[in-house]
Amino acid sequence: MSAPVKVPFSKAVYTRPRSLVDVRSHFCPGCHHGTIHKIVAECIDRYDLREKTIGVACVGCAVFLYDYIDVDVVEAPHGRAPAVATGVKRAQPDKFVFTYQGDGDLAAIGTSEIIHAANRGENLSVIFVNNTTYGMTGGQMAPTTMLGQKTSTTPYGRDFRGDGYPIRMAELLAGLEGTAYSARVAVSTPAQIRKAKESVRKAFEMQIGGMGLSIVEFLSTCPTNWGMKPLDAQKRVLGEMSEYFPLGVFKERKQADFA
Amino acid sequence: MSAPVKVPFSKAVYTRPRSLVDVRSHFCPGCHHGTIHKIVAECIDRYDLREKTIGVACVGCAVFLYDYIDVDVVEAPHGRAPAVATGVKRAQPDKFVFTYQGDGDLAAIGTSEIIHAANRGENLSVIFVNNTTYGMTGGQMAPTTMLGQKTSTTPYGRDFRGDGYPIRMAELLAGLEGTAYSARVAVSTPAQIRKAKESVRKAFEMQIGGMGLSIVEFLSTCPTNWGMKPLDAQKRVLGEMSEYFPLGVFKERKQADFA
Amino acid sequence: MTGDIIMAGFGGQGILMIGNLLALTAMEEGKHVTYFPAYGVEMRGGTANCTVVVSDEEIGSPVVGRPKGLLIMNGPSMEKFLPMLAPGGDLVINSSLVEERQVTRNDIRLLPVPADDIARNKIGSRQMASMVALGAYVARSGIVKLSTVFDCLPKVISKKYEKFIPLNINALKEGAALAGFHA
Amino acid sequence: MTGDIIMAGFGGQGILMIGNLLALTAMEEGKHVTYFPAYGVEMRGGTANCTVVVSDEEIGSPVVGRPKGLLIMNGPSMEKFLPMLAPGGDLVINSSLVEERQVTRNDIRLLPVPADDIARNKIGSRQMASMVALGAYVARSGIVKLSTVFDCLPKVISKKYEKFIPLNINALKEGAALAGFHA
Amino acid sequence: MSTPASSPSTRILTKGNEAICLGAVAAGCRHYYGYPITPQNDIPEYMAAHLPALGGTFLQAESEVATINFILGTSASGKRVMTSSSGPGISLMQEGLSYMAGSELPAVIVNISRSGPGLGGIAPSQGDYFQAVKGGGHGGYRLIVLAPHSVQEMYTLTMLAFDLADKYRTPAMILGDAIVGQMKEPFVASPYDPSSTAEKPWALTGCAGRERQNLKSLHLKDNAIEVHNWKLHEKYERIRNEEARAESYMLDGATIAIVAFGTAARVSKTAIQWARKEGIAVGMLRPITLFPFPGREVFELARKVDVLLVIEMNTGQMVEDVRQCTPLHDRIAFLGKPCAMPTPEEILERIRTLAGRKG
Amino acid sequence: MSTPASSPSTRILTKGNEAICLGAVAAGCRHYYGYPITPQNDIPEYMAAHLPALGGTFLQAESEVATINFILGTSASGKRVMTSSSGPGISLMQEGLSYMAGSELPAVIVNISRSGPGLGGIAPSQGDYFQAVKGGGHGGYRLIVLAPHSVQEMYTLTMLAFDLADKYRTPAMILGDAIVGQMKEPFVASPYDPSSTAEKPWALTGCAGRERQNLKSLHLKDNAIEVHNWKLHEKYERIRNEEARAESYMLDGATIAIVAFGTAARVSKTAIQWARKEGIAVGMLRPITLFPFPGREVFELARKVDVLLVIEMNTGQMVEDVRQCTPLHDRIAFLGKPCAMPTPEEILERIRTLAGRKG
Amino acid sequence: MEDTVTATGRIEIDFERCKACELCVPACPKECIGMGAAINRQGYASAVFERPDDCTGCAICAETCPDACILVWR
Amino acid sequence: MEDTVTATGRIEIDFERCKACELCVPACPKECIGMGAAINRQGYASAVFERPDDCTGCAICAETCPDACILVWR
Ligand SMILES: Cc1ncc(C[n+]2csc(CCOP(=O)(O)OP(=O)(O)O)c2C)c(N)n1
Ligand SMILES: Cc1ncc(C[n+]2csc(CCOP(=O)(O)OP(=O)(O)O)c2C)c(N)n1
Ligand code: SF4
Ligand code: SF4
Ligand code: SF4
Ligand code: SF4
Ligand code: SF4
Ligand code: SF4
Ligand SMILES: [Mg+2]
Ligand SMILES: [Mg+2]
Repeated sequence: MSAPVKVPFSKAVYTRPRSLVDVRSHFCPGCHHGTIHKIVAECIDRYDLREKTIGVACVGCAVFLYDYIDVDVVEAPHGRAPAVATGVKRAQPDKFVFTYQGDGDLAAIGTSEIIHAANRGENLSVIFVNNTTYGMTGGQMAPTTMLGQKTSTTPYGRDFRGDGYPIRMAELLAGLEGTAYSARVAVSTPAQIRKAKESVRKAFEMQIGGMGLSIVEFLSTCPTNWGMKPLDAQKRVLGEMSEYFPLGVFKERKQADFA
Repeated sequence: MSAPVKVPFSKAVYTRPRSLVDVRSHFCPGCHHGTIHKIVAECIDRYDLREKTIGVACVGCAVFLYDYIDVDVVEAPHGRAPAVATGVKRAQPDKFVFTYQGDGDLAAIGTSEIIHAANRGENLSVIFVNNTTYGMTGGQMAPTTMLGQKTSTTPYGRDFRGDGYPIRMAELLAGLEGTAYSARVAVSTPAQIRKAKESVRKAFEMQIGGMGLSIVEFLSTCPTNWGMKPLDAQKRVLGEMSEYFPLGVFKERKQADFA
Repeated sequence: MTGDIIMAGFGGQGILMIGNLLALTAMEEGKHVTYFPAYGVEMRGGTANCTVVVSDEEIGSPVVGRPKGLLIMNGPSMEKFLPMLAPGGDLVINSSLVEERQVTRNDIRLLPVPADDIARNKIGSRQMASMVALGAYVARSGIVKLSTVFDCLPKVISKKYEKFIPLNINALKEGAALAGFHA
Repeated sequence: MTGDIIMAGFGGQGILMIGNLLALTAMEEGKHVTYFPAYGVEMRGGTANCTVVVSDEEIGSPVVGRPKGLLIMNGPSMEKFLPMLAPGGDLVINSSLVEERQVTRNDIRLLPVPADDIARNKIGSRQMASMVALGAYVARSGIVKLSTVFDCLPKVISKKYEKFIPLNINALKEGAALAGFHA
Repeated sequence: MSTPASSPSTRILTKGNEAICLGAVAAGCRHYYGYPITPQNDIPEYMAAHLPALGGTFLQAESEVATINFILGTSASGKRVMTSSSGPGISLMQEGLSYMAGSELPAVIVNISRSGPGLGGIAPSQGDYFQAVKGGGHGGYRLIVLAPHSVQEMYTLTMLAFDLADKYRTPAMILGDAIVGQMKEPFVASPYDPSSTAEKPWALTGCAGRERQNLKSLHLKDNAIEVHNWKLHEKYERIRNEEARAESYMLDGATIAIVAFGTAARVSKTAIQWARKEGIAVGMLRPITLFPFPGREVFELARKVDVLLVIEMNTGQMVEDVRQCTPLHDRIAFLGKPCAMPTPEEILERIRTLAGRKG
Repeated sequence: MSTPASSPSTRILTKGNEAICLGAVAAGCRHYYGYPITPQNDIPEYMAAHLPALGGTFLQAESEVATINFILGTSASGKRVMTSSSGPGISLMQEGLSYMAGSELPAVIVNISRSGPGLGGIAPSQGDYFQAVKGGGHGGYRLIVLAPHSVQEMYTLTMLAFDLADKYRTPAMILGDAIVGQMKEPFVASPYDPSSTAEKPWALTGCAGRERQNLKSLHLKDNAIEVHNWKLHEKYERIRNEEARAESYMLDGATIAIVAFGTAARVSKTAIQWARKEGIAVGMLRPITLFPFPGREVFELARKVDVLLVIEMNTGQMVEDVRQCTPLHDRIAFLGKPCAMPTPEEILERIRTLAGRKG
Repeated sequence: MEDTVTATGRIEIDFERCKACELCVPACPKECIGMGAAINRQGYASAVFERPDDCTGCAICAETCPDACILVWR
Repeated sequence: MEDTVTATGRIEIDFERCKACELCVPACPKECIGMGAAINRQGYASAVFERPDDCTGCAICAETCPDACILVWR
């Protein structure tokens, strides 16, 4: 091929990821679900997985996954995405299967399903969006809600006496034998977004390599239910949330330990 | 009082614990459930808790708790004992509440309930009997079944590819903020029995002191479903089981850290 | 008086608040009344609506398929609800955001109210737009008395915002004036 | 021939095995047959029982309230099942473990079989007690032919224990002899 | 949010879901456990805000499975306790409900139902009738099921549900929908007048001064489980005989009788008003209790009218109960609309057709 | 454990639970997920032993909630998949079943039912009839429900269940009990003759060469959920019209007709044989499909006989369906025994009474 | 690059899709983006490409926008 | 204590309750317990207090017995 004629600004350096359906999302302004969807779509594109992927949608603000990510998607009952994904992957081990779950979904009602999927080392990738609340149902307490945080069901602030403690899922799951990869990331700065992408890529590679369950926990915002402007919500992630939920990689299986 | 006249062998040094109902148990010969029931009854007696205790029975070989321990008992659906106990304790915070659960009950179907009860720091004591199988239903695989162990649903031996790994609950629960005490004990030697008693006492003291959830995991036998003589079953506990499931205290809250 | 109305607009425009206020007012006047808000996911994604039914008899459905009144605060709501308005019904639109040419029916009674403009320019607070529109609707429909609406304001405005009650009254009055009503 | 029987004893005595064998034999002889074992927690706690129904017609219930036969291998089972036996029915008891005075009915046909003793002393294996009892019952009731039972042994005994088939045949024969049957 | 009115003559504009809370609190309920789900979140939110000050306990569970078991534990402790949920959440409670029915434990379960099956949607629906009245869990138990059709009834029937649950030692369900749950209406906080003040000697409070006791549903020995089932059956028969409730609405001289509950009944009232104005003799029998179903009333009514028009917000569930209550099957007509409210206009249209008129 | 017989003429003494496995494997089912519970453990144990060699997957789930969702995922992948459980476990599957019905996903669910409510016991029971046929989950869906009464039928009806599930894209249930599950009978492994070979273009296999597609039960926009419910309703009507099955047993000239399914029907056969020998003209209509219920057959039968004697191992569930199928309510008699099998003697006794004879 | 006067990149903000969350504004290292006044059909006052001259085409804004409203060219 | 000839303790084994699990046998430091031949109503050949002379009344056997069949006196 001959070199293309150089026209100013003719090279698209950022376009919509192929696997991100070209529609307006229903997410609230500044909600990080949108950012995370984008990252997932980009990573699907990167490994050319679109035509062999089955996504599993959770119940929560991300329930419309099938409207946004251009892959086959099955809807799971609230919290059961890892179980549904298990059923898909056991039937089609050659396909790429991921779940996309909120913190109410994964860390409350779905605790058992994620723990046992991880413990079995199901060869799945889990995108876990921790926004410290139940977004879709109007901002109730989640297991990840911070101490003192006011939600519609902790109107006086979460108190560990009675309501318990914010639960750190990435660490908990890292403690299980079957977990191949567990990391916590955020998307509140451009640098964090880049790092988050790397983590998702790692997670996808784990599955491609047949290493077991990989999970990436995203610290995310819910400006609507936090009653904050999106920029303030980002600040909360960078501040108190990251303090309690440290970013980092908690487990990363090497080829060698998997035998 | 005057000193009693010394009659040879007149002093009972071991009698049935007051809180152990004087009936024959349905347990199989050499099953450690019997030993563990005895220890629980002894500790209830020790703190004079009998009249203020509500026990929560699980579904499993220990379902008949109410026939053996002389306290009020409510039966929970399979795996839900920690949730039922939560309901009891929230209604009657001044009472002593304990659950008694098998490994199928607590570590499989009841995973979510135990994790969240621990995470909330429910002020309960949990007696957890790990015999690496589903005793009552005839010896199927439990989440605690050892790799390679043959059970009626792992006729070719448990394989981590597919069946996952034996799960270490005492350690997992120790990782949660709300857990006050977590230990693993066994009752396969007289020394172990004494140590186990100490652990149960500790667990009960935690509740009496309002410290949060305490759990004692017992490595136990199921001679019937292991297809072993009771003495061989004890040897298995002392051998491969204790290797994979180390005995010890994994968390012990001090008054100071609970504020 | 008997009547029913659907009110709709962006979330944040105060739709549920004015619906609630209207219902309270009707109750205060001794009417049967129901108020039915949008709920659940309907409240995500930036739109909100509610239905108020006022009657002298026991009310059946609190949801109506052919409302006699429509109060529309933004363009998307117009598309959704205009077809439902009963022939001859009252249509109050926030003409600051909704273009009059969007009103594709002529079997209804249109009252365009530049609610945002009035709120910003005359009342001094954009928040008051929905009150302006409510004032206009109340005056036009006569469903309740404007003075009762004034009386009910303290019941929907929390203590913290009490000081804004006069502002709300002004807004209601400005709206009513547009419907030819002068308190 | 038509008949039904409940067999009961301690777990480990081989009750389910002889029940299964009897059912197989009946099938082999072209009969309708059902076999119904104890299951679930019934199998904990050391007792086991099963029911076999043999008939020339389609069988309704595989569980019977008034069996025509009873094969009792231990004391506790006697207490539980004796009242159920149909009047005139056959009662085979393992008289090595069950005392004859426990048989409180005289409207039935009793056949005491010192099964454990015969197994230990004549066959040389305590495991064979239930086979002795089965031999006695088959001979007494005539429900199937003893020779067909022999034929069916390989189907219930795994390859690993094949070498014990002659022992089993001996046990069956010893039992049958007690019922006055000599093969 | 509003609090109970001091004077019973005061009308307060109140949301249906909130009226349930007011009724529960008035009836002495101090324990509420739940898990969020639309369209009933007002209930946990109200309880979270108000129970602490009343010395009660609000606790958000990790799931509906956990919820119903919290409920079981608190009920076993002898306390009045309530939960609320919708479709998927209620389905997850079925095992626990079966245990509670088997263990004879009272509690109030609120189902502000939504569209199904599955995740369905949040539109109002009466698709859970069967689940509620036939026992969605295993083992053939029954729940007492009450169907409010107004904010006022959300309050009064909640109080009644507590009384009946205690009286019969069985879980009682309030079956509402998004319409009665989300709407606001003027409401009067009538004082709680307990219809039963059952003692609870069976409660587990520690065995001080008495023998130990237990609460369980397992009956393994001999025919104990059969005996237990007959006992439950007799209880259900007693409930059938003594607790059926229905509203007769404009049935005087009616030749057409609507049979509808909850929101469907409420909408029907408008249609009936309209039809009566047109001179059509139509009225309604509104079951207030769905279990026990007012079968005798339906039976009698069927003999008096030309047609029973059963209206439901589903494709036909209660109509099966109507059919089994009366042999006059050819007098039964059905108007169903799943996951949506029929409009008064639709109902009127149908009434006119049945009356042989053109609209 | 036995394996399928090579020659169809070979009779093999086979356990009912095992026959289900043989039927499933014959019908091409290679995925089984389950959780232990008495009295159906033979099924997972058989599958664990045999599926691996067939290239299939056996997986023991951590709970029944997880199980039904494994099933959902494998069904969504277009594979034939089965689970089995009993009472409490089936109750825990209700949410998932509702999702599957809503998402129109086929699968076979086996309920070897036990006594309830609650933990109940392991005695045989037909207490789960309502749960099975009325949809124990939320949202008013229906399952196809088949009720085998012999080991042979455990096999054939399992094969049929797979076919019907695929044909109608809906979960199908085998409703058995401990009697048919635990008993052994001579059994013939008749070859699988698929009654339908539905393609599954809806399966999620990755979107290579086609648009992406999804499987879901959520329908939020406008009246989409209403439209979806009408679609499901039409499907259920089609099933009602086309798939009802019943066995007529000795009904020639009968003046008394028993209506019973499963084990109750089986025991009734003995009683009928005895009664016929006494010269009593009694026969039986045995519903093989419980949903669709053979309502037309019942209707016709009721007009021909003097009395329909409904026999159930519960306190009265199917009898409600009989009552709604025929207006001849005064011809309906009921014999119920919860959590226990009625004996042929008891049934005969009742037949005699109905025939106006003394025993 | 810091003193570049002529743009080396260009962005385009989808006016109708923008939800005015403002996240892109501080994200842009060149402060090219500001919030506008015109309200779109969704009711939001979309972000605008205020200072195109400084744009380097680094795409940080696009990576940041949760609604994928921004396209970038170089 | 090791060479004590005369017992300082005594135990009693509940013949009917014993399930013959044999756990008490190796547990006794003095090897006082053995397995019997007589079969109880449950079908088990109960343990027996074979060498009472050596018993110290240490109660280890009792602590060990899962079925609480052993009582100890001193
Ligand atoms: C069984 C069940 N219970 C409750 C719900 C209601 N529900 C829908 S989404 C949701 C929680 C969503 O929170 P999260 O998972 O944190 O997701 P987010 O919306 O915050 O992204 C709940 C409780 C349901 N659909 N199903
Ligand atoms: C929901 C439900 N699923 C399954 C069962 C059947 N079941 C009874 S006990 C049991 C497992 C018992 O195993 P474990 O908890 O380890 O106790 P063990 O008998 O070994 O002491 C199971 C699965 C049940 N009762 N309820
Ligand atoms: S409610 Fe919260 S999580 Fe849901 S879309 Fe809005 S901001 Fe995002
Ligand atoms: S089956 Fe196992 S756990 Fe159960 S009583 Fe017997 S030995 Fe103990
Ligand atoms: S491409 Fe870079 S420089 Fe240009 S507007 Fe976006 S963030 Fe700013
Ligand atoms: S980040 Fe996107 S949606 Fe937000 S203001 Fe910028 S362009 Fe608009
Ligand atoms: S008390 Fe001690 S010495 Fe005596 S028998 Fe028991 S273990 Fe042996
Ligand atoms: S430990 Fe107890 S049950 Fe076991 S043999 Fe000894 S006395 Fe008997
Ligand atoms: Mg969330
Ligand atoms: Mg176990």
